[in-house]
Order: sequence, then structure tokens, then C-alpha cells
Amino acid sequence: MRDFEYLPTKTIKEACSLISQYKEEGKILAGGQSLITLLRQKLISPSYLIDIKGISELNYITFDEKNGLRMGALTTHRAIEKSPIIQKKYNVLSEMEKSVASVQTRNWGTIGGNLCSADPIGDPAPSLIALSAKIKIVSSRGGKTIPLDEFFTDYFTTLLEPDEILTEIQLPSPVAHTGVVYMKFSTIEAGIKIVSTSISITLESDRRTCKDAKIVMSAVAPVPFNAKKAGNLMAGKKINDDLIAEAAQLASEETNPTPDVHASAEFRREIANVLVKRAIKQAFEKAKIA
Amino acid sequence: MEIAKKILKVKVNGRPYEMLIKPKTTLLQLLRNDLGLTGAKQACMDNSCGACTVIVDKMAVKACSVLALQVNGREVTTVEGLASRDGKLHPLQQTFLDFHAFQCGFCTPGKLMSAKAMLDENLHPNEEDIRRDMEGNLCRCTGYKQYIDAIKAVAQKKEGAK
Amino acid sequence: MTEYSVVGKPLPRVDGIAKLTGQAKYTTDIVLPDMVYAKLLRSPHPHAKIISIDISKAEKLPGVEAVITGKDTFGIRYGFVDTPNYPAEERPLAEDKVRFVGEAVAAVAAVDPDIAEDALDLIEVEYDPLPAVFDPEEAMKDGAPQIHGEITRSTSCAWEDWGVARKSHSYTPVNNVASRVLISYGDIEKGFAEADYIREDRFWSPATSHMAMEPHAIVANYNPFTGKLDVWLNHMAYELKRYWLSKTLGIPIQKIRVHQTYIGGAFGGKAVIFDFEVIAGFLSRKLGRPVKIVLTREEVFSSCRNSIRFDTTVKTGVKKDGTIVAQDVKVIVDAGAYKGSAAVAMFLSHQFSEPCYNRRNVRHEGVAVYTNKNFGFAKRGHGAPQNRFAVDSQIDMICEDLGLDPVEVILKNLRKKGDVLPNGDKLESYGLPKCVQLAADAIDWKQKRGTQRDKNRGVGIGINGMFSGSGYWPFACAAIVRLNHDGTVTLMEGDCEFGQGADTTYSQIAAEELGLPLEDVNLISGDSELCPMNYSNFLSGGMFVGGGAVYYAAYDLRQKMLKVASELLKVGPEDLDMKNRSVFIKARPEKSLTFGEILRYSIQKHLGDPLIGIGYKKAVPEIEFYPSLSKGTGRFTDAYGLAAATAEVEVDRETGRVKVLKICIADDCGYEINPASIYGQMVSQAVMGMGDALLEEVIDEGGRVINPNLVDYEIPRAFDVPEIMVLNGCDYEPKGPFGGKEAGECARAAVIPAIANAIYDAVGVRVHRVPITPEKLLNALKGKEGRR
Amino acid sequence: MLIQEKFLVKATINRVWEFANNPEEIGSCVPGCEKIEKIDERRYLTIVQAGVGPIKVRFKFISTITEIDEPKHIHLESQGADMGKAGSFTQKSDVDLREISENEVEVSYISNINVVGRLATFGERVMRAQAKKIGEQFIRSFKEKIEAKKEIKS
Repeated sequence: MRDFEYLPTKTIKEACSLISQYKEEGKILAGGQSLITLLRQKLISPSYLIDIKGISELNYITFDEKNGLRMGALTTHRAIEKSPIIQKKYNVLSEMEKSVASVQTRNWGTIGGNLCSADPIGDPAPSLIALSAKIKIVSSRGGKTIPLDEFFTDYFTTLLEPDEILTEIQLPSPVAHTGVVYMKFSTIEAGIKIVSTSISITLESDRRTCKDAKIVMSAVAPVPFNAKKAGNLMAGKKINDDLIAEAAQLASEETNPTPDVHASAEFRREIANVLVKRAIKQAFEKAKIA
Repeated sequence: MEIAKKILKVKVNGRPYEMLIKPKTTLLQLLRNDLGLTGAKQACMDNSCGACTVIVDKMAVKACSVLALQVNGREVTTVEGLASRDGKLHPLQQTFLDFHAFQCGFCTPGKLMSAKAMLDENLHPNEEDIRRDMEGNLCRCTGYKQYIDAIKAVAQKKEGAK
Repeated sequence: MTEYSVVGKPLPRVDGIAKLTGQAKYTTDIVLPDMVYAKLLRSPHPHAKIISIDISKAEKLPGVEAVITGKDTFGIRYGFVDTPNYPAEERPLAEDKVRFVGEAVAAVAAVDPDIAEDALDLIEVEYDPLPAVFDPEEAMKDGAPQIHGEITRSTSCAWEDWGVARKSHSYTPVNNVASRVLISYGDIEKGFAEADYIREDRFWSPATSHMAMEPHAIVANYNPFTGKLDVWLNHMAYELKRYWLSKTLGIPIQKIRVHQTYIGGAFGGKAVIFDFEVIAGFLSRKLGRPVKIVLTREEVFSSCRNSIRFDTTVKTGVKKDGTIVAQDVKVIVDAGAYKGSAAVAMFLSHQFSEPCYNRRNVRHEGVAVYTNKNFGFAKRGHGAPQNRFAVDSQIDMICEDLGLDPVEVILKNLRKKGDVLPNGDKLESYGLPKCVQLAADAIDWKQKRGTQRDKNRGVGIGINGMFSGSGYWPFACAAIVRLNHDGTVTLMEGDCEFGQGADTTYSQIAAEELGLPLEDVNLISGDSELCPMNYSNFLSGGMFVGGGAVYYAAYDLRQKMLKVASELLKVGPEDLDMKNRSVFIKARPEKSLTFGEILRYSIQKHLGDPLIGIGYKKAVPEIEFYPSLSKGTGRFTDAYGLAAATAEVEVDRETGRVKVLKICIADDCGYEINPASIYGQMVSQAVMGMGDALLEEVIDEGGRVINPNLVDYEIPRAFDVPEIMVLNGCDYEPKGPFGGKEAGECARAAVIPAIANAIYDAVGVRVHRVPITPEKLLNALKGKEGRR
Repeated sequence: MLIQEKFLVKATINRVWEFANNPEEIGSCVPGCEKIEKIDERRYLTIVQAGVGPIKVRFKFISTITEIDEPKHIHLESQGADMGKAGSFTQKSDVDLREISENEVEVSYISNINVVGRLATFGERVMRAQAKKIGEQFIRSFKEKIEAKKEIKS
């Protein structure tokens, strides 16, 4: 690891002012669960490390029926996993969090840090996108809120400008008759993901017709993405095995996987098909009773 | 560029320390190199093996992936702080011993700390909880079974004592 | 059977307190005053000439103490296989050219590891890339790039030291052939002619990592005033490392001390000497300061030994009832840039098969070929996992073809107790038939085999055999037990504790023989200066050879003590017994002496004799020299460990993912000195074998390892462990200590075909390359078996 | 890693050949190319900036044309390293042109790229994806440039 100046901060304002001062020469440190590996391998060597983990105003989980869920960017994975309100209202998130890396990483790593590292195989993004998450970004120039869906631009790359900080994740209140699931495929239980998907199905009051479907996939493209064609196909139709198969097929065609040491592109596409099919079925079942 | 060292105040195994360190020092380097507490080990370079697990404020963390300065003002417990000073082993240590729950022992301190944090938080883990919570600790010798059984036994004993 | 009080009990491990409290010191934990840290610059090219190396910038970096290149270590040669016909060709630093990605080119010592690493970036090496070859069959073709020229006599050849008068000569590989073996007996043609059914199949096993948790490391401390080199390192028998360090550095062997450390796992991968170990010694002598090197995980994957890549074609002829009448095995080993232990593995893959089936007419031909890749070495079973995957998969296929039951066919073909193998080894203990039966029953074979395809579930079986030590020069081991005045004993035995439990089981053996509780045995192990000669810690010689030496040392002390006691108690030694810390008259147990009293008497009346027991053992007493590997003749071991494994799996047909539901291992280790320790060894091998069958492969591309980390090289984790049953298939080994023999390596190789065969039983397709990844299995299910 | 691509360009084979052999033109198609310079008849010096997320590298490398069969085939070998020492790489490429019709050429290339060093440890999957992306961008601008020029000329 190369030397750097360490700048701990206590407020968002302080952090914004430091990062706008150092820009590319600086780097924000939250939980550091992927950053420190990159530093150690000297793949990045910032001159200034701005530690925001001590900013207590970024560590919270709140919920009300009107505004939905708000999570500070420094909320740890473990806090999300264990949050009673999330377990009750957004169960898919707490279930998903159980499979994020290891307990040790979940204890120290933050949701904001995870999203900003933009690893294409990261666990939280697909479920958050399926839940229509928005994120709040601030800088000394001001602030904005954008759909998480638009945040990721490429492998390990986001819209975040060098002077900006992700501060909050927002989820709308759960919609009635909606089932959301997260499913992933890896060779071993905690292995590297070959494909993962998060699916949200909202049913009409007949509990058979699909009102809205979000089919989010990851590890099969540079960024997690919402397979819109497949979702649109389902909207307004009665859900049955044929429709599910057709949607899964469409979704797998929307992928753009890269072959690597774990799987070929073709295999990823096939698994995406199978996984989406299974996940839709499960989400459908959940939606029926939601 | 000469980087200024920073002051770190931290409690390790109940003892307060105040020292000047380079900002790039990881918690693992601090423990092993500066404090001579070599129980936590480095076995990988990428946050994937868990051999360096220690407890920071009741949470198991991987000491290789936390900067020492990030634990400023916090309390760290390592495997060296697990047994009491009079030579009495912690129930986890005693049960690991009884169950042959280790072989080469290199990853054992990390496992003990993960298990301690888990049992301190979760009073009634079932086998699935234990396996899931121990996912972050790689082992090549034991095949995992004996130490999962050992942790289960400690949990049951705790429950029985209630 | 005698009732024992210490052996046969699952006593807690004697290394437990140290390991559970964080006090156990491993090499990576050793810090010496004034120590410097070294890092190695490694080749980015699979095959290239070194035009020039400029170290001037690196030398000027503040904090750098020394930079060395192949010029400094020129001419040093070593290797595991180092025979008069095949001299060793490894070198600590590349000289004229590099032969694989990861070969060491230069080394830097600096006051801290970060500075050493920064200095590596300042070394400028100019390479001229040469055509490289990565496939052994390509490498054997005329016109392929030649990886080695003339290999001249090694500097570390062991032969002269052990009195072999043969002159060694240089070797020039032709078509990149590193070594060959050809073993045959019976009449193979006649055998096939008598067969009712013949099958030929080809199987591949990749390189896998030992993945010991502790990365390879060394601390070397040369004292310029005494000329002594103290080292702390990862090893599996200190005599080997000491010997190589002595030969490569030119330091007399008695001036090199290997200190005791705990070793964070080995699995065969740490027995051999490595480039960085020679370099650490070299740098320490150059600087007169301690030098520490800890490899990164990436270096462990790409520059240290992995297991050996086997391409195995098996042709087997059987009678209608499944009786094997002929087997022809052809092995191509993709050796990598240096030969490593390829020749040994090719031989062992044959010899470990010998105690399994009586094949009647056998031919086993192997060729090891140089390629521009990292090279290989022993890994838990050394050649057996690769061979069992091939042979026991094929047995399963033959049974399918002929409508026979694999368990019945295996039982029919097993050797018999008392059999003398073609090389002369005798199976004095042979629990394999019992193991096969136990493993089959435990998985509910009769109910489950062939009946669960509708549920995509299946069961499979595999078996294996393994040496209990062998005659690698000189493969002997000694132990000393001294009596202390408080009645306890101190045991000095050289085997190092790398997790296998040697410290505990050896202490149990000494305690049992002397009638002491375990805590009365003080142990000094793994230190070359405090312990006698030791070569027993690999090839599974630990219990049989090392434990045997301990047993004889304790026995020797016991006889001496009884003799003294008989003088005091005025009865014959044969009338005495030893138990509960005292010697007593069998007929009148109240007439007894404490050990302290015996020692006092001995010192007072026997010229100060403090009563020291000495014991020693050799794997095969009859042989003086290393037998011929290339022809497979000569005696190899006095006892074989044996194992059978069964597995039950469930396959997800849509994804190709295999879930292992259960693994049962029945093992014949002669006698379980510590049943908890044996249980641990078996569970360990079940899980490692599962990794071999389903997950693990060190993948290279263009000669470069592309998964050299624990994220991309996946091994089973806590959640993946299936139900595991361990069954005792022991058959008392008359030559082993309390009947004990090998336990730590055998079963792994049986687990791999058990899982592969279970997959076939579940879904009716077979993948010929391990690991059987979801992608490979899915392709096979679709009828297109690919490489991946 | 092996990268294989095939694409069609609307231009004459001689035009494509000429374009592909002009360092400036070809350099302008390589994403992040800072400099491409002819050293002699067969050798070129190139500096390319690339990156994945927060990781930035500048590769400096020398390419040598070892086989040439005008206007159909080039074999090219390159070796170089990141100027920040994050890694080094070698590359062997075959480029083949095939005339489909008078004004349409199929360009196919096979490139075997080998990256070593810290960069490689970052992860095979990312490296591979990145190479693929660079390849795709290269093809896009290659086509655009040739086809645009042709239009101007005609």
C-alpha cells in the first residue's frame, strides 16, 4: 500500500468540502471492504483518504407509510439484515443481505459503499432496483435524487462525479399484491455469483393478472439492469407457465454476459433463463398472498 | 511526500493504547506488528479467508480490511483476550479443544472470534445459522464439521445454563 | 485385545492450548531483531530470454539493503527428483531465460516489505519473448519450442552422500520429455485376449492448489561469526529442507538449524524446497541479518507447486462377471517448466493402485512433458486422486455396460489379506473389503443405487490405497525418550506439527508404552537440533515410521526401567508391569516403585545412567537404496493404508449444479491411536475430495494462472459441507505402532470417483474432466462435453 | 484471453488495408489512444490510456508486424507495460480482410491478450470485459471512420 493522508470527517458538510478540494486526488472511505483491497494491491493510490464512516448523520433506517424507507448511506449490511422494519416490510432485502459476502464484511461494510463500488456482481443493487430505489447524491454544489437504475454506467463505474457523495437510499412504500424475490446462482453456496436476479411482481386484485413486473439481473452485463422487454411482456397478462417461460427467455436475451474463469457467456445466459423462470414463479406465489 | 503519522487511541483486550501510526496501517498490521498480537493471521490478500477476524465493539470484522485509524476510540478483542488471565479457557476454546475442532490451527483464532461474536449476539443459533455465520472463515484442514459441532455444543450449553 | 488407557482414546490435542489461545507461533509470526524483508520479482513471460536486468534504480531506493539476480546465484541447481539419470534443473533465480509466468528473476531485501515491493517496480528487465508451448501433446511434437537444453549435473544431488557409486551425467530432453515410466507385469496381450469385454476411456485431472491456510514463508538468519544458519520455515520433514539448503548454499549441514514452528497446513505442498527459501538464506548470508519472506496468495498459486496435471487413458479388460484380467494405463503428465515430482507421481499412480485390485496383467506407461507453465508436486495422495478418478469411473462404466453392481465387482477384484504384490510388498493388514462393505452399507447402497434417477439422485463408490511411508533417501526416523527425575518423560522426535496431529498421537504412543498419563509426556518436536534424524513426515510415513520410532524409543526406555526396577524389587523384569506412573510386581501390585525412584537408583548404582530410550524405524528395512521408479521394481512400503468412499448427490438438471448430500468414508488405518484425530482426517478428506470433484482447478491461460486468489479459486466453505459419516475399517497392522498405519491421505482419492459415479447414477451422463462444474455437467446433459 | 470479432465494412479492400496501415487513422479508432508512432517499417510505439472504474492505467507498448500479406492478412505482436507498474501485457493478433463484394469487406481479428501483474489479480472477469468493450468501441469507430470518409470522397 502507498502512503496517503488520512482525513476523518464527522459531518456531510465537512466531507463534501474535502472531496471538492481534492477531487481525483482524494477518495472516499466508508467501510472500505473493497477499497482497502484495491489500495493494498496498489491498483489505486489516492493522496488523500477521506473517511466518512464516522459521520453519524448518515447512519439510520427510518420508515413511514407515506414516504417509505430511508437508509443512510453508512448503514451497514448487518444493520439492514437485522432491521425489524426491513424484515417486516422489505423482507427480500434482509434475506438478500444474509448472503452478502460474510458476516465480517456485513458488519463493517456499508450499503452506500457497496453501491458506489459498482461491482457488477454486487448483491444489493438488483433487489434495490426491483424495489424502485432512488438515491440521494450531494456535493458542495448541491444535491439531487436519481433512480438507482440509472446510477451504474459500467463495470465499477457510476454517475458519481469526483466531488459527490452518495448519502441516502430511498424506497417507496411496499405496494399491495406485490412479491419480491432475490435469487442467485453460484457453484458453491457463498461462491462468486454467476448470475443473480431480483424480481418484483405486482398483481391485479384478481391475484392472477400481472400489473407490473420488474426483472432485474446482475452479473450478466457490465451493470445490473432491469430487463424491460421481459417486464413489459408480462404486464397486463395472466401469469401462467408459458408466460413465465417466455419472459425468462426474453430476459436472458437481454443479457450481455462476458465469459470468465467461472462461466462462459452462453452458460450465463442459460442460467439466467432458468433463474429468472424460477424467481418469477416464486415472486408470483409471494404476490398472491401479499 | 513524507506523510504525517496520526495518533490512535484504542483499547485492545481491555488495555488502552495511545500511539502514533502511519495512516496506511491496517488493523491487522497494528495488532501483529505494533502490538505483537500474532493470533490474527493473514492468509489471503483480498478479504476472503477470515483468518484475521477480530472483534471490534462486539462485531466480528476482518482486520486486514479495516484501517487501524478507523477503530480509533473503539474496543478491539483478539484471540489473546479470549481466555481469562488465570488460565481458564473461554467455553469456546474449551469446546474446540474437546471436539478436535482445529488441526493446523492457522485459521482457528479467526474462527473463535467469529463464533464468539455470533454467540454473543445470537443466543439460539441453529446449525444453519452457525454455518451461515461461519461462511467468512475458510478452513482447509478440518472440513468444518468438528468446529460447527463444537459451536453448536457451546450454544446448547449456554441455553441449558439459562 | 489388550485394554489400553491412552491410545485408542479421543484425547484432546497437546497443541490445543497454544493454538486456541493465539500463542502458537507460525513462521509468519516470527520476528527477529534487525530483520529485513525480501520480495521476489517474477517473470511476466511464459518463455523468454533475459537480455538484461538493470537493478541500479532499485538499489538506490532508501531502505533497500540488497538486490540480487540470477548472476548472484548462478549455477545453483536443485529439485525433488535428482537422480544420476535425471539431474535436477530448478534454480533459485532465472539465469539465461525464464520458462514460466511466475519464475523468480530478482530479489530485493529492504527494511520493510512495502519498500521491498516498491523496489521491485524499479528493476528493469529486458526480455526477448520466445515461442511458448502449453499443451503436453503439442510440446512433444517435432518443432515445438524446446524448453530445456542440456541439463547438467545438479549441485544438490543426494546420491553420493548416500553411497550410490553411479556417476551422474547430464540430460538433454528430446521433444520436451522430462521423464518416463514403464511398469509392466503379467502378459497384457494375453490378458486382453482372455477378456470378454474391453473398454478404453480417457480422463483428465487438472492442477489444484493445496491451499494450506498459511502462505509459504521463511525466516533465515545467518550468523557471520559462527557461520550458522538458523531457519524457521514451512516444511514436512526438516532433514529435506536442511539438506537442500546446505547443498545449494554450501553451508555444512550441521551448521543449519530448522527451528520448531507450527505449520499452517501442508497437504504435501510444503515438503520440497522453493526458490524463495534458497534466496532467503542467500540474502541473509550476504547481509549478515535475518531475512523474512512471506509469499502472497497469488505467488502461492502461480509460483509454488500445485497438484500434477494428469491425462489418463485406461483400457481395462474384464470377464463377463466383472473380473479384471488386464489393465493398460497410459498417462501424459503436463509437467510444467520444471519436472517437480512428475516422475514420482506417474509411478505412484500405479503403485497406489496395486493394493486395490488384483488386475493380473498390467501395463502402466507414463510420460511427463515440459510445458511453459508452473510445475507440480505431491498433493495429498500424490497421483492417486488422478488415477482413482480414471480407474474407478471406468469400473463404474463397465458395470453399467455389463449390468453388474459396482460394489460386487469391486469386492470381487480386491486383493486378499496376505497377498504379495508384484513388487514384493506384502499386505499384512488389509481392511479394504471391510471398508467397501461399510461404506456401501452406510450410504444404503442396495436401496439407493440405480433407483433414484427420477429424483435426480444417485450414489457412487470409489476406493484407494496409500503407502505408510516409503524409501525416499533414506526415509528413516529416530526418537529419544528420556526419563525425568519427577517421573515424567521428555520425548524428542523430529516430525513437525502441520495439523495432522503428530504431536498428540506420538505423545499417546509414548505414554501408553510407559504407563503414563498423556500430560506426563513433554514433547520436543520439529527442531533439527533438538531432535534426532527425521524423514518421515510425507508419503504418509508419519504414524508408521515416525510413530514407530517413538514406540521403539518408549519400548527401549521401558526395558531399561524394568531392568533397574527388577534389581530393586528383586524379581525378574518379566514379572513386572508398568501402569499409572509406577512399576509393580504383576502378582503383587502393592509392591511398586515410582519412576522417580527408579531414576534415582539408576543414577546412584549405574554409573549415573539417567535412563534414555532410543528408537528408530525405516519404512522398508530390507532396502538400502531408493528403488527404481521408472520400472516400478523393488520394495516400497511395509504397510498400505486403505479406504473406500461412497457419496450421494442430487443434480439440478436445469443448471448442472451438484449438491452432495452425503459422503461416507470407511478407512483402514490399522488402529486408531486417536479416534478423534482420525475422524478429523477423514472429514477433511471428504471435503477436500468434494472440492476436487466439483470445484477446484488452477486455471491457466497463455501460461498465466487466471484464478490465483481465494475469490476466483473456490474451495468448499462451511455451508457446503454435506452429511459425513466416518467408519472404522481397521485391520491391525502387525508392523505398526499399536497396529497403526497411514491415515491422512488415502481417502481423498476415493471420494472423487465416488462423487463422479454418483452423478452418473443420478442423471446418466459422465464428465471426463474434474472438476465437474455446473457448466460441464450441463453441457454433458445436453450431449456436448466441453473443456470448461 | 482470446478475443475474436468479425465485422463488415462498406469500403473497398484496398481502402480498408490502407486505413488499417496508417498509424494515425488506426490510432484514432483505439479508445484512449494518446499516441501512436511509427518507429520503423514494422514497429509502432503506442500509448493507450485505459481504466476500470477507479483504476486508471497507461499502457506503453511496442507492436511489431511479423507477417504481412497485402491486402489480406497481418500478424502483429505487441508487448508493453503500464507506466504506473500495475501490470504488463503481451498481445498477438491476426487481422484478416476478406472481400465480400467490391465495396464490402469482412474484417476478422483474433487477438490473444495476456495481462500479468497487479492488474491481472484484480480479476479476470473485469479484464476480459474491458478488453471486449475496447474491441467493440474500436470496431464502431473503425467502421464509422472508413465509411464516413468514403462518403466524402464519393
